[in-house]
Amino acid sequence: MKKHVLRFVTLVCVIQLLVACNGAQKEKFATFHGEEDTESQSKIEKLLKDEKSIQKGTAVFIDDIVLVGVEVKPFSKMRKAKIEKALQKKFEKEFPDKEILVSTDLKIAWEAQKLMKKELSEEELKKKVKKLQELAKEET
Amino acid sequence: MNPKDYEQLQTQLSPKTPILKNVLKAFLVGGIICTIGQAITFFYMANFDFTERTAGNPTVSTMIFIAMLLTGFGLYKKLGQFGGAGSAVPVTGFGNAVISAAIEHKTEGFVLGVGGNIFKLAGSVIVFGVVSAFLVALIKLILVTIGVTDW
Amino acid sequence: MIASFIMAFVVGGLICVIGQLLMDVGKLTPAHTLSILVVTGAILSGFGLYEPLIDFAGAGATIPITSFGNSLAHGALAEAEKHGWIGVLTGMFEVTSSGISAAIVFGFIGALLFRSKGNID
Amino acid sequence: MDKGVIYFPSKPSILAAGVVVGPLEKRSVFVQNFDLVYDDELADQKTNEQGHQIMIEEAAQIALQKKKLTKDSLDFFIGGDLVNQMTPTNFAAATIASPFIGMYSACATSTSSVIIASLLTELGGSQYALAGAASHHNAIERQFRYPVDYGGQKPATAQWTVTAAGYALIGKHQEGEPCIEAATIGKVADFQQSDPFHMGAAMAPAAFSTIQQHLKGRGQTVQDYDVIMTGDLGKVGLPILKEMLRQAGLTTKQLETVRDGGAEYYGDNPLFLAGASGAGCSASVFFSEILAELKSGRMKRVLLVATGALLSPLSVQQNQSIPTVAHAIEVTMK
Repeated sequence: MKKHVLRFVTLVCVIQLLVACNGAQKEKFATFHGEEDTESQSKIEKLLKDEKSIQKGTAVFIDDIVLVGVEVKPFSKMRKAKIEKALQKKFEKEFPDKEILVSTDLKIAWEAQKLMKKELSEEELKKKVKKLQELAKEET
Repeated sequence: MNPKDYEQLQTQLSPKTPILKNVLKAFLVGGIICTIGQAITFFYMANFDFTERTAGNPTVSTMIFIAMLLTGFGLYKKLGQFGGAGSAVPVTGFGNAVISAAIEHKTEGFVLGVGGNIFKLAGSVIVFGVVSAFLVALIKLILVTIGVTDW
Repeated sequence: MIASFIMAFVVGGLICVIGQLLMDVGKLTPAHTLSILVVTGAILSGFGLYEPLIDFAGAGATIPITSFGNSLAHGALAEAEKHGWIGVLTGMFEVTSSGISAAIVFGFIGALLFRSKGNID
Repeated sequence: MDKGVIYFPSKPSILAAGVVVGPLEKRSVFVQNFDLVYDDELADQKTNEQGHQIMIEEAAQIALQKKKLTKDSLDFFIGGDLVNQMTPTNFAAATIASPFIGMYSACATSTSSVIIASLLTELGGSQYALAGAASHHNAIERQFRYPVDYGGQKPATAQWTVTAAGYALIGKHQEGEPCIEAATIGKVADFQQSDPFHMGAAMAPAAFSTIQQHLKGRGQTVQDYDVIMTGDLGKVGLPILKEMLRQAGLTTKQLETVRDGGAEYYGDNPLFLAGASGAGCSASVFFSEILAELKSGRMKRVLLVATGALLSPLSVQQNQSIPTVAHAIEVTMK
């Protein structure tokens, strides 16, 4: 019995490690966008770099939607909700005509990173981003 | 010998509770259980559509499922003897209290035995959780209404 | 990632240490200890302190029984905020916790599958 | 004559005894003297309580068989256990179908029932009487404490309720058999102890007062005995009793006579914390190990003091203290 439980636990851990490796990014801040738009791209990267308590940020840019997934530094996690709000405001100010979603949720950050890696058509990408938007709004 | 003198004699000769040792064991066991919980949370986040916020529910359910297996095979009581609060305070301990009562009272049938006694040990946790949540909400509402604080 | 595990371990472990001290120093039964922790979780939730703790420690804060008080109070507070006085009452009955449902379901299944044994190792 | 001390001039004999124990009691240091060890505590029954009943029936059966008797020749059946209303013993009594009185002195039931059986024999009203007690770990644990599979942490002072039934066949005096010369019915002692996980401390004063009472009433000293054996004070309760006796003037040498069944039961196994307890603990030790010692002649005179904690789950939850009692029988062998 004990052995089985241990095996289950190791299995979970191994899966986790694999996921962790897949999600690892070389650059800390990255953006992805449907069409070429270097101006907004660098704007976003600057915004993210300015925020000290963030260790990794990924922005997905499609049509008029900007989805920003950020990973907060471990010891700043306590203020996650506040950081999220502040960043959201900053982005809204910078891109008044876009629909902005900043999320400090790890899941959103992971998914945003995954989207970066994949070669997706615009249609598929939009679908995925919409889904993440909904996911981020779920309460419990 | 009067009870007071006896109490003194008795305390002198009885083994002391090894508080430091117990606390360390509780920290270790409780910490490990929570780390496993964290691994399960990440597992659900990585493989299903759960965010950090929403992964809590499936994690808790999974932990209680594991508690069921450990309780059923008689392993949780050994963990409890070693870990003390370390295994009682995590939600697995709540699960253990419910599941052990259910298994124990199976002999009285599923309605009167399992149904009637399932919350024999854990019922107080639910009662105090719900009542205190009610009071907290009520007090906060009063404070907001009279303008002391806001939501 | 590793940091998340360490946070969960430390915070979860510390909450259990508080429980152990209540039992060993305070001489309380497990039922008393757990009830106190649940009430503490609800009160922390009222001050808006428990959610940041969850953000910080993840499972280290959601796995201990204190999170049970938090989720109940959190739900009641949300309803109270939305509907005012009535919300406090109706909110209480809308609030559910996956912990309770899971414990009931698995308790029942456990009763079907197992019998109590006085084994010791 | 001191209060509670009874002298039996006809010296009723313990003709035989039957001891049946559960699977965990395989680890007992006394195991070679047990008559039957179950592989499963349910004894092929559906519930722990029914297993408890079967264990009592088998212990009684074994005691009778040793003297080639059947239950029809039995005059009285006296015994008890710790389950509410003693239903396992009551059901077993229905099977045995002889005149029956249920006894409840908690874990002191083993000696209190022997005292009643000896009195009935002394009066000439009984040719053969079965007396004893039993306890069943799972059945008792769920009633007095928590469900068996609950993971609560027990302190080092907690004792393990044994799964055991011990019954002795008491009859008219017979040469070559151990006989009961005297007994003491103890007073209830309440020293305001209230920890249900520390029975040793609650029961030690009762054992102390009964031992003193018996020695005084009989005009004896500790040296008159090969052993003074208490029932189930455990590894923590025994030193407390010894300290009380030492303060009452016993020397270290004399204190070596004082032993405890519960403390010795499982040897040094740390899994059982402070040792064994339960009505079946004293019964299974007295009616196996001690009887064997007497029969072999290694012991000539012993004082068996079974101790009982008279608490209920209700009284504990209502914050009442734990009253305790101890009953002693003086058994001799020529």
